[in-house]
Amino acid sequence: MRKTCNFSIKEITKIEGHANLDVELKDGVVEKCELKIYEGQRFFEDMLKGRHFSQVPLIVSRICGLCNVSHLNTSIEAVENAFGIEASRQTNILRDLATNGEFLKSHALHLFFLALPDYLGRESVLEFNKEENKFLHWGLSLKKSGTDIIKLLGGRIYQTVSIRPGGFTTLPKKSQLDKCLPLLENERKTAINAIKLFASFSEKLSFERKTDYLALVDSNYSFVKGKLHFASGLVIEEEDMLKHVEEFIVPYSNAAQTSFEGKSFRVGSLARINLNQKALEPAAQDIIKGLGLRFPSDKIYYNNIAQAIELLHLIDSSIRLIKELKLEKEEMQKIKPKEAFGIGVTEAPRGTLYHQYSFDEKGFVKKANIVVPTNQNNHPIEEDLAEFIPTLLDLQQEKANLEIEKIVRAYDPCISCATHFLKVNWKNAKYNL
Amino acid sequence: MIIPEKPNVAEILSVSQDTSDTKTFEVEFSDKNLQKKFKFRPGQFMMVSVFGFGEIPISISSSPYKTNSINFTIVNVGNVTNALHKLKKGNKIGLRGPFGNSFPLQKFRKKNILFVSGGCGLAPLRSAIYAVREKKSEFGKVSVLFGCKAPENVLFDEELKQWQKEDFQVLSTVDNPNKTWKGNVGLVTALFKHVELPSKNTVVMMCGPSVMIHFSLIELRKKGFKDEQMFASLERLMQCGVGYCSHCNIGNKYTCIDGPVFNAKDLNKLPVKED
Amino acid sequence: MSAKKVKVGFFSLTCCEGCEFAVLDLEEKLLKAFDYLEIVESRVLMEKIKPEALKLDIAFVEGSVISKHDLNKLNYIREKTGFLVALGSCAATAGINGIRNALPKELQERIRQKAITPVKEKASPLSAFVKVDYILNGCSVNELEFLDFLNKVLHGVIPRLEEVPVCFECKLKGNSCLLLKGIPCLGPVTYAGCDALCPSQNVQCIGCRGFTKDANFKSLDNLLKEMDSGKKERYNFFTYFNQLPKELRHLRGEN
Amino acid sequence: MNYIIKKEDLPKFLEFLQKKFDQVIVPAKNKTDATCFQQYSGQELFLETRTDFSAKEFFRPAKEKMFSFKKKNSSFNVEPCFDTAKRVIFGIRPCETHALHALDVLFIKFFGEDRFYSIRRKNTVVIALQCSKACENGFCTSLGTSQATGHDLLFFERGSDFFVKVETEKGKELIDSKFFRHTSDALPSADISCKNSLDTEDIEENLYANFNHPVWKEESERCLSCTSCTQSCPTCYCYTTKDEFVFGSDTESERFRFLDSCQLKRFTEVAGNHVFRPSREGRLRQFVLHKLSYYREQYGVHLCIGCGRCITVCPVKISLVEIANKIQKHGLGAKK
Ligand SMILES: Cc1cc2nc3c(=O)[nH]c(=O)nc-3n(C[C@H](O)[C@H](O)[C@H](O)COP(=O)(O)OP(=O)(O)OC[C@H]3O[C@@H](n4cnc5c(N)ncnc54)[C@H](O)[C@@H]3O)c2cc1C
Ligand code: SF4
Ligand code: SF4
Ligand code: SF4
Repeated sequence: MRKTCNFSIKEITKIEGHANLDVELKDGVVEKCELKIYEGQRFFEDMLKGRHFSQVPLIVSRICGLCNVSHLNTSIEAVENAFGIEASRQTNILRDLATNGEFLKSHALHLFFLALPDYLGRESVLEFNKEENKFLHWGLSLKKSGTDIIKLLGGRIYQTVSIRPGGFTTLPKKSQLDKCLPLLENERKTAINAIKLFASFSEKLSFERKTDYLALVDSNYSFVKGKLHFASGLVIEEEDMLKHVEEFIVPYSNAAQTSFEGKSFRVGSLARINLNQKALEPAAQDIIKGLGLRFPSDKIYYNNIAQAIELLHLIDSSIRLIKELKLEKEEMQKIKPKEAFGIGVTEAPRGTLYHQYSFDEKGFVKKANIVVPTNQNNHPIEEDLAEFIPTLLDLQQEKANLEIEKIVRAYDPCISCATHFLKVNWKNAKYNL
Repeated sequence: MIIPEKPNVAEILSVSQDTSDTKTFEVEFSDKNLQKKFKFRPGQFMMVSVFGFGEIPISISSSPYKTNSINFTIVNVGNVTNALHKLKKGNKIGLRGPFGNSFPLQKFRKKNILFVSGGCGLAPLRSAIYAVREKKSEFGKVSVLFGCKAPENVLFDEELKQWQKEDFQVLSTVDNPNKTWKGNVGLVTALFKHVELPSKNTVVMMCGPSVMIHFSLIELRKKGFKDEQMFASLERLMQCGVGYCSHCNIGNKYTCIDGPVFNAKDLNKLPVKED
Repeated sequence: MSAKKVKVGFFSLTCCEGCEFAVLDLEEKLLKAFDYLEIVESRVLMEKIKPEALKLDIAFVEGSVISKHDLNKLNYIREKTGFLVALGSCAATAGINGIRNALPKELQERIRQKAITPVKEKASPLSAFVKVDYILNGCSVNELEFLDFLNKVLHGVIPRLEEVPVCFECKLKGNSCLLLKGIPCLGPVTYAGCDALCPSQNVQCIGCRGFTKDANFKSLDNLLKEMDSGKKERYNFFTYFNQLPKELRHLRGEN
Repeated sequence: MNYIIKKEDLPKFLEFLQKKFDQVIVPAKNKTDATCFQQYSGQELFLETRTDFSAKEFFRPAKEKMFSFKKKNSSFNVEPCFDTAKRVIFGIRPCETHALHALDVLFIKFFGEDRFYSIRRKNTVVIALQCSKACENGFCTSLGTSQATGHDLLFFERGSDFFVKVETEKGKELIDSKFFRHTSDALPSADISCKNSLDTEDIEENLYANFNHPVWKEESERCLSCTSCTQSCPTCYCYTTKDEFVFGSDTESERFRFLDSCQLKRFTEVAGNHVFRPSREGRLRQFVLHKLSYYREQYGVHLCIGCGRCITVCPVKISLVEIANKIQKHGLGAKK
């Protein structure tokens, strides 16, 4: 790579969505590094205007194919919050379970199908050799342990249907849920192997940068409840997130970015374990110790290890939840709409997710605001790359590009989530969003 | 145990390409006994299976006096027929039948016969034509009318010529002629004026698209034909051939068991044209 | 099945990519299908496209056409492909993206001005621009329907889209009808094929598989009206995944 | 010979049956609160009135495998796949025993046996339950189907007991002295009176003669063509066959048959997209006429047994009784 050059990486692959990267390098210093997300915007926040609250979860779950349960849960939390509904204990447990299922699915897919080829030096999973093909089976069976749960609870894996404000429209039989246990038990081994596998790659991507982290912290490692912690020290209530996190538009990209006190911060698995390691299931904590892994960490590849550790945590926590669960028939709560305002914050597989709605007296949406994890991660990605690229000068351009993409992929960015929320600052008050 | 829905394996003996989208298959039951016992009457059809692709009703187009094999003439219009068209000599298919009623030829003794056909509707009539030809002395004069879209769609070209030589009156017409076409142009009904047969003592057998049948009946009535003299073979969706699936229901009749051949008098009572 | 592997590609325009992942959900069955398929392009799965390799037997395209970029890509795919399948409702009917098409004109115009990559006036299904050979509809697609499609296509059979409403499958599953319980449902006007997924979970069908041609919108609308569903609710309901049908123009108004 | 069994002993009786049969089928609620017939597994039974869905699933399933085809040495093995499970059905109502009778006529008696049906039928013992009150939309009394036929045992509700009438040898074998005791009491009354009534006089000819009556168009304007009527009807049997390759195989395929519905356009659609009965009006008429006219003319019994399910399940409240009565009253052939 020349010391002074402009280059761009077109269509970064093996990530969810479409993004380019433009870089201007001068005398070995990055002058410009722009992650250009050009995937067409879908304007979800505008599309939600005038829609009935009952439709909101169903529409927003279409924001992302991979983390639809997270969008569902978050929007449901916001709707219930607005109309003063308190979900029952059982409903909460089932929602936790569904969330676990989705994390399992999402992490397994990302680790084995998108990230692993990087570490094995293959172009794609389709080029794995016989020996490496076994990793695909690991990935698929881990994923299946998650999707089985989602399918049971939600009716289907993508765009689940039975998770609704007020409860579940149908409940599975306890015996059906119990049938998931053997597979989950069985997958513990695979998860442990996965952790070891990804830990063994630590040499391959050693980039490290000190930065801030944000995650929902709760003594049960809940993805739904808790307080928001910044690694730099601040602890805030869920609903105050936007009082501290500033969202801003970048002129070159279809996705917004965020900052906290003017600086970037990372979200996602790494942030969660950095901030809340002690709340992980015991087996997950043990293996961290056993392998001598050190959290908090600022190494970005640790994000993949963190995902693998979460796999084990998710399995154990799902087993516990299912075992403890006594499934009873429960009617859905009736919701009476009123003029109201509600916020929901949860952890999605890729990080903190924020939904906020205001409704009119009949329950139609007046205004919606959604902040997704990838918007938050885009900012640190750019800053990482600005530091990282100058270290690649001895590499050929093509090789360098690959290294750059690896960093981007380690974040598991979900562009299709990120682009659906173009923030528009209207001058005209009528459509002030 | 007889299972009416169970196909019997049969072998394709030969395939001939009649037109660009039509092939005639000569087949024989793999079970020689079955083939020996096999009998049918002109106008009947069989259920033809291409294993893995489906089963369709197809009329028998060969002579009822030819017993060592069965002929089907099939147009490639969809998935099963397309799969059939890919098969070659020696390939195996499934057969059930024969099903349905037939043209009541025994009642037509001493009568003149007018065949009216459109497109692959000539296939079932061909079987009847062969039957009449075999026992020529028992019948009166014979006219065969045939219509299709274009000259390249003309079926059994050689045979039409052969029949003509054997003093059947054979008239063909196409909708879209080309330069070399010497026959008539227009719908089959336009051929009626050339038919030499008197309306009295003549029976009509027809098979073709439903519009063709509809207008032929109207035109022939104008020429003095009585409904009792006219027979048409109808087409409907069929899944079983034995009255179980009800798809071919027209009014209180089933095309597969009460038909496919209907007397025009009965047709009047049926809601053939429903919309 | 022919000895030669069938070359397929997966492409995504603007959407959530859920459909491509739904297909991945076939798991071991999909791996088995790889015996017969050569995946030439799948951005989720692999690195850069190899343009010279791009001569496809089948292309599965998910997502709607929203930008010029989408359109160029779609035209390119069409050129290189024998059989183009619209995968999912975004590609088939514009799906959820189409909601934007019904927003007030002024708002739409402002959105367009502000967008960084030029956005087309409307979110459109693939068929608005190119010939689509087959539609696998649904949000997300039904993976079993996808498998069935593959199985047929590998044997040279082209399945056809039949005029069958969701209710048909709903009743086959022995569900009680939501309409009879006073809950609005789009089952009677929506293409079946999902195995009546939503009604089987006690959730109304919201029409994600597109409206049938045989749909009796007027009658269903009247029925919903009798169930005390207001004009705005009904408008909302019919336009979840589909453009408002002509017969129901009267529902459009101040929104 | 008549017997009595305590209602509280019913579960024990069903468990006893479970030992003798592969499947014990009972009426109960499903996940969506619809009532239907399902395998007994200790669940609460639904015995108030007839179920929403009929028991036809166990005679004419929605999807059944008919044959498996295996390619072998360039020929094919054709193997029929019969369902030979031994079943007992408890709690089917008198009207539905007539539905089975109507199907027997076509699938067993008329052309030779449809084995897929007849094997199931012959392997099933039918325990009918007499209705003690008329159901919502039923009109069995008009069609003479309120008394059971062709069943093996008949249960009557009587206070805290069931009164049991034995009809066949097969039924007799199930009378286990552990639960049943002999009785010489008189048979309880089986009379019910339906609110709905259908004028059946010359109904076959009259309906057919009124093929073009305006009522068809009027009613069909509301029709959603949702097929709920045909699917809930205990006698709707029309089917479509389909072949499918076993996934990933060149040599193995299977033939299935699926329940179809005349309310769908595809029911009469042939190659080239021609539909013989395209209009909603025609499709609705086909349903009513097949039930009340054609079948009787062909096979001597009505295909409608007056259970009223099609009326109950119709989201837009189209009623074949109303249509038929309207024609009987005002159509051609109406008695003045
Ligand atoms: C009594 C009778 C005799 C026939 N004789 C001949 C003949 O001699 N030669 C010939 O070429 N064709 C004949 N046909 C028409 C032939 O059956 C159809 O062309 C054929 O079924 C099309 O099947 P496909 O799978 O290729 O088409 P697709 O469009 O793929 O059909 C799908 C399914 O629909 C059904 N179907 C479609 N069209 C028809 C149809 N017209 N009639 C009945 N079922 C249909 C079949 O079950 C088929 O499997 C006859 C039809 C009938 C009813
Ligand atoms: S619930 Fe919906 S899909 Fe099911 S029958 Fe009723 S209207 Fe149709
Ligand atoms: S029931 Fe309706 S909304 Fe649900 S998956 Fe099927 S078509 Fe889509
Ligand atoms: S037509 Fe209606 S009333 Fe008659 S048997 Fe069928 S469902 Fe029952």
